Amino acid sequence: MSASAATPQEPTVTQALAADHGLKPDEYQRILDLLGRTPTFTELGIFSAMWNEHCSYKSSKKWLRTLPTEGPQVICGPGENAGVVDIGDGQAVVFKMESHNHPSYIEPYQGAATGVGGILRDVFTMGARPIAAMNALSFGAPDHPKTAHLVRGVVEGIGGYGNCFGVPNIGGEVRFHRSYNGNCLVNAFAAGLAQADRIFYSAASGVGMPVVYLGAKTGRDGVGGATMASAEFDDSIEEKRPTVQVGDPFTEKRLLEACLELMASGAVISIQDMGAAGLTCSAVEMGDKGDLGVRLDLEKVPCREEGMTAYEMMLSESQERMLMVLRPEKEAEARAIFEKWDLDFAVVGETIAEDRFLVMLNGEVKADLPLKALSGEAPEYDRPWVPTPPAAPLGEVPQMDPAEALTRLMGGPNGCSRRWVWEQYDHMVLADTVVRPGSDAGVVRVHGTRKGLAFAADVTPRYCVADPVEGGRQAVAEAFRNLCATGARPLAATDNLNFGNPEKPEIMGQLVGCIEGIGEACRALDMPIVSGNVSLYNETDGQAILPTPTIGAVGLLEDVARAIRMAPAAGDALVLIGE
Amino acid sequence: MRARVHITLKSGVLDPQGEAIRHALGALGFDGVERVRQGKVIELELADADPEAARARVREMCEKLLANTVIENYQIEIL
Amino acid sequence: MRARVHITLKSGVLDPQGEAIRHALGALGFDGVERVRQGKVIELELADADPEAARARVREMCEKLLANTVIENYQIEIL
Amino acid sequence: MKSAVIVFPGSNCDRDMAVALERATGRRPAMVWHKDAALPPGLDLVALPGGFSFGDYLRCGAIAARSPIMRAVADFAARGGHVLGVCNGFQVLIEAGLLPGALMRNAGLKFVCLDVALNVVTADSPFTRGYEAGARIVIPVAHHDGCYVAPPETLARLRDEDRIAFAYAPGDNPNGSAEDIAGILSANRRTLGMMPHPERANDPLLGGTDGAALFEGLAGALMDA
Ligand SMILES: Nc1ncnc2c1ncn2[C@@H]1O[C@H](COP(=O)(O)OP(=O)(O)O)[C@@H](O)[C@H]1O
Repeated sequence: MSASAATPQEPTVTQALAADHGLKPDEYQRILDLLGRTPTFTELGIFSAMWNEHCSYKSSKKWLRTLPTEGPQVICGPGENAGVVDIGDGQAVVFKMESHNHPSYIEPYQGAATGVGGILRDVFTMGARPIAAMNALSFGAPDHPKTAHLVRGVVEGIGGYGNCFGVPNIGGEVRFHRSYNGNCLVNAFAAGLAQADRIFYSAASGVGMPVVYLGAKTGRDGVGGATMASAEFDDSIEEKRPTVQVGDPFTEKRLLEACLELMASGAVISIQDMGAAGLTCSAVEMGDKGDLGVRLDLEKVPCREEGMTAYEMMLSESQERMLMVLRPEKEAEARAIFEKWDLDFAVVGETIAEDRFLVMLNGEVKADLPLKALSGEAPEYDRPWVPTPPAAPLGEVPQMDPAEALTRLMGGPNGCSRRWVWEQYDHMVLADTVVRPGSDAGVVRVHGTRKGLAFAADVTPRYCVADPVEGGRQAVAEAFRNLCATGARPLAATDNLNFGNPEKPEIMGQLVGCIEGIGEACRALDMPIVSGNVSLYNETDGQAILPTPTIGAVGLLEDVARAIRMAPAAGDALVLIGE
Repeated sequence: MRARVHITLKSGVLDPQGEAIRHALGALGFDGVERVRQGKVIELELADADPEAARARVREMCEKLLANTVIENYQIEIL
Repeated sequence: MRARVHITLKSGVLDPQGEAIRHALGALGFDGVERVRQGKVIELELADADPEAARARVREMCEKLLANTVIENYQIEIL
Repeated sequence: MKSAVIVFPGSNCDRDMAVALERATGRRPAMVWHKDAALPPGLDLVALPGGFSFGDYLRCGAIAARSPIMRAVADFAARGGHVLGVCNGFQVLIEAGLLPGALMRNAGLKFVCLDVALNVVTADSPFTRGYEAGARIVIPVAHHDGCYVAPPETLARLRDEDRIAFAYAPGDNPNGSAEDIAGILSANRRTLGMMPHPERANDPLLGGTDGAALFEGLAGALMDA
């Protein structure tokens, strides 16, 4: 029943080792109390993955619960891989936004590319074919020595992945501010189209069902990366470098096609993509949601490298992988689909009745944990926070010739055209792009129908830093307006909350304030939040980024032929609406 | 003076290109190809006269531009 | 057995990547870089035992897939 | 007219191409998997779609060009069948030796997705008969490796034999192609490869219809045949 002693080459688990895994002393104590023994090395790795900020949302959960997430249009709100919203005629749009900030700062091309890959997987894991993507980017000052390199790498990485995968990237944001000098933000959004009654969820069901590994092979990529994504940067950043992963959009494209075929075949009971700490988080989530245990036999995991340990396999962040619970009678059919697409397909375990996460390698127990406790008992904090004091009134506003002021604004890094960015993205693939980047929101036609979907991503961090509540409201309102401006009826939104270190009460105050403002505006506008992502510890040497709660919003046009573009004709009247 | 820089992915870093090539070779009937890795060569024509100074400069070029040292190794030959 | 294939653009074929590197090196203050050409290296791990047979096979791989002989030259090393 | 679209792993404009062909011909094209060794019988046209076949690893189109189905496509072309390759499809045709020259990394080294102006250089082909020679049309491009290069003798032959189908309008060359070449024909004029995407300019809603004449002209030519 108990896990075997650590094998000789495995380090002994101590509080110091736990600290290296990002677990605070009280969190480690919690593990000891829960198990009644010292965890094995693999178990420590599993806890560190499950209990870090990235997976457990331990600092933000309390506040996220206050967001409005329901509405008659909502089929599935937060908690799954992506949100699902009804668009009529039995169809649904599935979408989410997610950050890949730290990896993109370390290796901009691959960091941004794998961010796009991750968000696309979130969408097609639910049975949706991706139809649109956006990206919201925040970089340091234009003259900072790293900025040009980051901008070039991030934009190429987003393009490199999305263009190859074949999803139109139809909008986003780019901003420059010195607070991002040491910590850029890369927020990637993806949306897909599914049949409303054919959505796939992560909850496993049935005992003794095969757990199947799909996609690319496992390597030592990013071992420790999920921990990195929640750690503040400091000068030791160079040492963390080898944890970068390389994306393979070609494999992802095949994985998409294979998964959609598989889902159509009726073989899938539940499915989950492997993101950060892939095998760990995906297996635990499927078991937890389905009130089942999971047993994994790691020697069956397709590996790219030799001699991988259980610890490494459980924490690997190799991309383009999925975990699925399969209807056993469909195994041959399912395997044939994956073979057709030259992808790995391996039964690596099964669901079990007890509340247990049992990880074996060559018959040896590597981890034996209560499964529900891994997510259910994860720490949750009510971190101290202070409200942001009202901003000091602006000083003397310099007087300037309006025409000159306008030229300055339009020529500045934050006001100039973003054509250089979006021309590197295929924004027309799938031949349904009705409103291209450069307008208020991008619009794609729902293939084969007259309907259209509009997408916008917005936030104004300088408002958020001055007044988080107002800034939160404004981000929602702007996204809402950008949808309306194309003629769309806003449906729902996703949020990507990027903040500094939540252990500082003033940063926590920004988070609390922005969430309050977002919640208020979403309620007032009937635009629920159906998915989202939180990225904290965006700081370098104690300097936090501007609070940046990006809002990605989705709207519906009943007749896409009536979509409005920003292309007035000569002689059109100019009308100002609003206050 | 000429210098040649070989840039290869660090071991353990995924090489999707190499994998695709291996697969394609297999499909063309070349069997027994166990592993393929793809890298870059960059050949530089330099004004330097002293090979050691050239090597030092090329090393600096690699660190600053030619190689992505996060995921790549490099190797310099002075010809 | 390992083989290494160097694939380079034929002389006379424009190499925009090499040109861009040369330019970027200049901008970084590395002067005297007169020419830069970028090529590929493909490293193969082969089951073959006989080096001459391996070389012949790799040559065939180059002709059939690895190099585009319209614009590229290749060179094989058996290691 | 009976057509087929070849699907490689990594193709991503296969559906777009099928939609355009169906719109012009009223018949849904057959979708043919790259591992198949034979084409469906009775075809008039084979289309190779855009995308990133095999990830565009090694060289764009190189691995796809060696797929089992490409032998059948080459036979089909040799027997006088019509073949259209767009973007990645053009790269595949070149790598398969069905069209001369090579397509290299864009001169600007970046992926470019934008509308470009083209000149229809010749109307003398089943693909371009729907246009007037010399017409100026606008069609989007979206590629990273579209810089057409060929030895001078090849370029001269293409010119002399009137095989340049489309050229980027002066000043609108997005990739540095020799002689602004955007699309070329085979010697028998029945194979066309082009970097711009006519299937993306085939519907007023999507911002242009200048690609429609290509599909309609083709349908007309093959219907008459
Ligand atoms: N990273 C990006 N990727 C794609 N499109 C972008 C990106 N950044 C900005 N855009 C597009 O450029 C246009 C102008 O952006 P922005 O100034 O942020 O507009 P707005 O203030 O109307 O939201 C919008 O159409 C937007 O979608």
